[in-house]
Amino acid sequence: MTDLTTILAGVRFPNPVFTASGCAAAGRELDQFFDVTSLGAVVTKSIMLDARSGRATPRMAETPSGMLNSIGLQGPGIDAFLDHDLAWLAQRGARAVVSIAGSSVEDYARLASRLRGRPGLSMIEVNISCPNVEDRGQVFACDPRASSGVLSAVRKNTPAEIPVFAKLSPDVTDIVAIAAACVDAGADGLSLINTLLGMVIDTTTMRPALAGVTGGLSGPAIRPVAVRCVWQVHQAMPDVPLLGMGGIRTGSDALEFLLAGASAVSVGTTVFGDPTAPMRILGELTQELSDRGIARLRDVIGLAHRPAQPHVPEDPDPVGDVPAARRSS
Amino acid sequence: MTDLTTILAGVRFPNPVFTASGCAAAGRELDQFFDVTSLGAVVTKSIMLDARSGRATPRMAETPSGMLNSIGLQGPGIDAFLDHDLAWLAQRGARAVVSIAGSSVEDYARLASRLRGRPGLSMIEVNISCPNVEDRGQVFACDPRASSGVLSAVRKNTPAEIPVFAKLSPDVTDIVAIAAACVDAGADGLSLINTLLGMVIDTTTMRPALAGVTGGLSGPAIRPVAVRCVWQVHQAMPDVPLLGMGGIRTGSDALEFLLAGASAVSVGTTVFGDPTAPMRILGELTQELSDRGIARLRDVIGLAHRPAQPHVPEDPDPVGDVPAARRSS
Amino acid sequence: MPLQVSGEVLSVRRVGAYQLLTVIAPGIPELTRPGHFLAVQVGGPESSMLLRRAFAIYDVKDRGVYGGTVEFVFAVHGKGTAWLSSRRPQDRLDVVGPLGTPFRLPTTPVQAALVGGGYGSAPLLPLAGALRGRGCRVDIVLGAGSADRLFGQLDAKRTAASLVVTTDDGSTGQRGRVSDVLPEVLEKNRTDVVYACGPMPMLRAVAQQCAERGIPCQVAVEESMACGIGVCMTCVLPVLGSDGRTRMVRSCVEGPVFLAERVRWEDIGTVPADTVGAPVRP
Amino acid sequence: MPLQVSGEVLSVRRVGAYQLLTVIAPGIPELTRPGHFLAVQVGGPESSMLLRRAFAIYDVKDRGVYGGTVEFVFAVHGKGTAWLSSRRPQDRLDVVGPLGTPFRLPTTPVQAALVGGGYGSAPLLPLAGALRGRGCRVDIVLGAGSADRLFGQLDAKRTAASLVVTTDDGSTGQRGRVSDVLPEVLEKNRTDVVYACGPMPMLRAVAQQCAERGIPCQVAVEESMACGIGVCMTCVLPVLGSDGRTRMVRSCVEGPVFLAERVRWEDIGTVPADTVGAPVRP
Ligand SMILES: Cc1cc2nc3c(=O)[nH]c(=O)nc-3n(C[C@H](O)[C@H](O)[C@H](O)COP(=O)(O)OP(=O)(O)OC[C@H]3O[C@@H](n4cnc5c(N)ncnc54)[C@H](O)[C@@H]3O)c2cc1C
Ligand SMILES: Cc1cc2nc3c(=O)[nH]c(=O)nc-3n(C[C@H](O)[C@H](O)[C@H](O)COP(=O)(O)OP(=O)(O)OC[C@H]3O[C@@H](n4cnc5c(N)ncnc54)[C@H](O)[C@@H]3O)c2cc1C
Ligand SMILES: Cc1cc2nc3c(=O)[nH]c(=O)nc-3n(C[C@H](O)[C@H](O)[C@H](O)COP(=O)(O)O)c2cc1C
Ligand SMILES: Cc1cc2nc3c(=O)[nH]c(=O)nc-3n(C[C@H](O)[C@H](O)[C@H](O)COP(=O)(O)O)c2cc1C
Ligand code: FES
Ligand code: FES
Repeated sequence: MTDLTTILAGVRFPNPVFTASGCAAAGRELDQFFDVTSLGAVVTKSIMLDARSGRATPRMAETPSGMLNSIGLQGPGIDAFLDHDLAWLAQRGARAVVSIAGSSVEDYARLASRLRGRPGLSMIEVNISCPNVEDRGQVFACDPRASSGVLSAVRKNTPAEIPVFAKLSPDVTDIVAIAAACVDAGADGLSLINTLLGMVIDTTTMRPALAGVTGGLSGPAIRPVAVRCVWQVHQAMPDVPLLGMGGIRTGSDALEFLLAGASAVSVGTTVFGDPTAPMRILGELTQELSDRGIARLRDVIGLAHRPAQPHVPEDPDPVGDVPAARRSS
Repeated sequence: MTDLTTILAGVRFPNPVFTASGCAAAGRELDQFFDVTSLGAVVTKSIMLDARSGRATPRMAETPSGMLNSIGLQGPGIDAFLDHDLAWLAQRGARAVVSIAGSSVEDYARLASRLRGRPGLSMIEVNISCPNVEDRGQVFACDPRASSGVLSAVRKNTPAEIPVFAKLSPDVTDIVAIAAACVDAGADGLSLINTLLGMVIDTTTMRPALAGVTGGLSGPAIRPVAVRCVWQVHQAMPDVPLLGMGGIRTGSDALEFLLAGASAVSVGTTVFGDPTAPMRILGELTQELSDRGIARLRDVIGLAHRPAQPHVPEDPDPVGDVPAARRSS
Repeated sequence: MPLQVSGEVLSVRRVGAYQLLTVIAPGIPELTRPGHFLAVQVGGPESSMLLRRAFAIYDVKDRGVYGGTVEFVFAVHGKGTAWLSSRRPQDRLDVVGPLGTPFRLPTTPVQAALVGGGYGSAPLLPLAGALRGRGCRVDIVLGAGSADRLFGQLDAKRTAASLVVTTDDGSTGQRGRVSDVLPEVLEKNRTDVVYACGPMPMLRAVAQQCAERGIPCQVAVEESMACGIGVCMTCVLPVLGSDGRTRMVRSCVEGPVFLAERVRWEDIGTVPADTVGAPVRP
Repeated sequence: MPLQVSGEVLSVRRVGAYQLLTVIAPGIPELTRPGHFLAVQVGGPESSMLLRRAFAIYDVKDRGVYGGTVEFVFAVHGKGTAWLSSRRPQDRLDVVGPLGTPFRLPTTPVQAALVGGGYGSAPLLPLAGALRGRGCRVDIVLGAGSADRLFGQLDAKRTAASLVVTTDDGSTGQRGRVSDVLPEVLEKNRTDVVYACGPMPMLRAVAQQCAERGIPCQVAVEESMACGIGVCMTCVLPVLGSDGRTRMVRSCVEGPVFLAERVRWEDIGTVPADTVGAPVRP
């Protein structure tokens, strides 16, 4: 039996497969398809202080192996969320990672305070890919100082036993610098990655396909970028736990993120095409590990950073159909 | 008959479909599949001063709707390139856009000087996604100052009638800032975009799939990011001509880039799967334009930025099977 | 409680301009009510298309030789429906359903009018059966661009007390739109309730005609959907709640069937300023 | 001068552990020589797989009922070959070929030994025919992991003056590797020239055995290829030029067939320090 337990900043999760913020609402709809308590955790849609209508439609466009979305953080506001969504998750027995989003440092601090002592809360994910109204709408996650401000405010307002993860945007020149700023400000770990800024023009109307003009690109299309971000950040700070995400579709994809340095993974866009995917992925990952004779999940975390084992001297002449060139794909 | 002519910084090209640097060598191999003189231009693989072996293999990995490459700018060096490749293109009657790459500002300046007065040269594309040996290997394209240094050196060493385009990396926080720095330094136009930094881990060997660890992500997967970059830069500087690229596979994709603000497009990765693609795309684009009753290609450049025409009041009840929701896809 | 089923394609048949696809999907028929929809995976395992396509459920058979089949009617529109139209018997198809909120049925026998545009008739035909089962009189109005885009005309003729057909080009029935004939149908039959499915502009016109006459109307809308199961928030439209406040409501869960008078027809594609949580405009 | 042809699949047949695919590809047969390869598009129009897959050309027919067909043999390895194995007659397949530099044939009748591993025998069988056509004696050695991974044994028996078969598991022929039996074959037949195709480690072993004996040897290598036509530079390996200098050489254009003594076997997967343009190490 493979030990799938993973520990994020001191908190134990029975397995490393989580949902991704904004791709599972608050778990209730997916609970129709599988038992959400068998997930490592449910990561809830980023919640803001007040109710938000979100943007106008069209809010999505399918792209090659990906999709764009521009939802605009539609949600009921923190109070309704606590009463209806977090309460449901707690009562259901699921582990909840609550994602929070704000327009100012103050917003984030107040959100963290509202979460204090709530049953069911395992961890906070701080979505900093939001425009900062106090800085001409500049996205927090694009600036180390702004990111640091948010994270230190959230950390200060959160009990020590609840890990605070900063969720970073890949749309930056140096993701390691942002990661370091968040960790220095008190983040216990990092979630990598949020969507890439993208755009589709509808060639029929000859105008942007989304009402919001640009949107966030997600899905397998971005997986190589996500794996690179996890790799770079783990390389720079091997002791900081990472929650990896971006285009995970199979157990082998999940393993890729673990090998790059993630301690757990979120499954996002894939759920739209395959609502039972998180359970399938968990099963496939377990199989991948046992196929490799790996008894404990934590033994593969960051493994790809270690030099390849000095393996048995190469067989000079294995005749078959698995040529050496295959190492490359 | 649709007028496909496009003008980049004063230079006329008979049509807007170019190859992409590094995806067509110097045109000779593709000339076996179609007449390379019918392209808008052949953009040659980035050439350096000296011969370069490139990186070890594996150099590529297929990814969902994309691929990673890590070639390492293998090439024969500028002298052999001028004698064999540019000379061949000139003799063949093709328009050549020569891409240059260096490790220092000095390298770029010398490359530009070596290109002076060469027959066949229509334009220079300056690939600044290269590590700067004089700045701890920091990539030029990631820093406005470094980008500016390269562009002003190349512009100074290039005759006025040859446009100099800077080719930008999307891996930056603010592509408009880099674009502005290049234009201020004398770039006549911009090529958008180079590959995104990505990575694949081979889950069989549990190690990076590429010998170079990270590689450049290209193909339709990145198209929404490329269109967004073209849109943002055109929005900020509508008078700067843009050469758009990133995942173009069909004439409709090419049209998307033109609508976003590109004056011409490069077809890269698609050529690997479909060597005759540039000609197919040119045909499809011509058809798309004539289907829309557009007589001149230049009328669609940047069109998506203009507000939609105040169209005929909506038909209150068109019964058929094209519901309103379809505007979104 | 929707199911995810990897079923076998039984047949794909051309019906006029449309395709009628039958798939074996045990468990789904029993749960289906008229107005429910399916979300269908397209493109196969290595496809670049990640999202499911939504289709109204037309017919279901609970039992029979194959242990439960589901049918839907579709127009080839883009890449996903092109792929669907090339399915052959025995190919596998992954479907999720039944999804959404179906049509609400009257509890007493009333006079019902059903208005379908194009393939929008697909969910109305089983609805007609269900209404008849409750002792309702059913009048049907079907419209389309041209004769080949009318679906289920024969079926409708059999079930309905009356059938009126319109086409834009006059290739069959009356030349014109369903809204040209609907007022007369409503008056002649003293219609108590209207059900409509079709393109959004048609639904809007029908909704208005019903509102003018005070006739309750249910419509099945069609918005772009990424997930179809309520987790993504892409499929919203502005709808008035019972508290009189407008919210951006998910059409995949709270719809696709809505009470027509609750939908803010003029504001679809916008966020009306009085929506709960609307951005504060300076 | 390769062609790009969208051809019709004639058949896909199982042959032991492999698949044999025949496609109508007018124009390609006439240009093909033994050792040429094809690059095949996989996954269909909306596939997430962008790159072609390379396969050695096995058999070609220039004329006949279908106006030119091409055959190749493949192992199902990953997603692309899985898709290929599910092709049915009449499906379309886009192929580019013939590609690469084929085997060079001797100008005088010599004693030739052909060594194939797994599906590596596919290009050797037409080569055997061509060599026989030039009056050469042809001895064949085939090896594989197990009997089902031997391809073309019967064919080889017919064409060759002698045939030796090895399998790793001894399920047929001699238990062992081709390199266990090759020395004896070379000596017994006084072989003048060797041709080999198979996995890289096998090629390396054969190359070494030939080098030790001073027998010229040509090998067809297999490197990951993104384009197959010479424009991308992904498929390189370190090869000595006639000037004695090592270059990273494209195996899709200058290969896949190389003179074995020119390939720097130990350095494959690296850039040897003395390669033209190698990075200067501090
Ligand atoms: C509740 C509901 C019921 C529907 N019932 C039917 C039906 O019975 N018969 C039928 O032919 N069609 C129906 N549609 C429309 C059908 O979903 C689209 O025609 C189909 O998704 C187009 O897919 P495509 O791949 O061919 O087009 P593409 O343009 O390639 O699709 C790209 C993306 O846009 C989405 N999209 C495109 N058009 C529509 C649309 N009109 N509505 C929603 N999403 C769209 C697709 O789902 C996909 O995600 C229904 C839609 C909804 C929401
Ligand atoms: C010149 C040449 C001739 C070949 N001849 C044959 C043949 O006759 N029969 C046969 O079964 N196979 C042959 N191969 C190998 C064949 O190309 C691969 O098995 C095939 O590409 C695997 O594709 P996949 O989609 O199943 O695997 P995936 O692993 O999904 O492929 C992913 C990517 O890696 C590449 N790749 C994976 N394995 C190889 C490999 N071994 N060699 C090159 N590229 C690879 C693929 O082309 C693709 O781009 C040949 C390869 C070359 C270069
Ligand atoms: C429709 C949609 C809504 C999303 N909403 C949020 C959100 O509210 N907060 C957040 O941090 N990330 C949000 N994301 C980003 C995902 O959590 C995830 O980081 C990203 O999509 C990459 O993972 P994927 O490729 O598996 O989807 C959203 C993504 C999608 C597709
Ligand atoms: C194999 C390969 C090699 C490339 N080499 C270069 C290069 O030498 N110089 C350069 O500026 N861009 C290079 N590129 C980037 C392309 O020119 C192009 O900007 C990018 O691939 C996006 O376009 P595409 O998606 O159409 O390929 C290369 C891309 C690939 C795939
Ligand atoms: S389609 Fe995802 S919430 Fe409705
Ligand atoms: S495969 Fe592209 S150059 Fe050889």
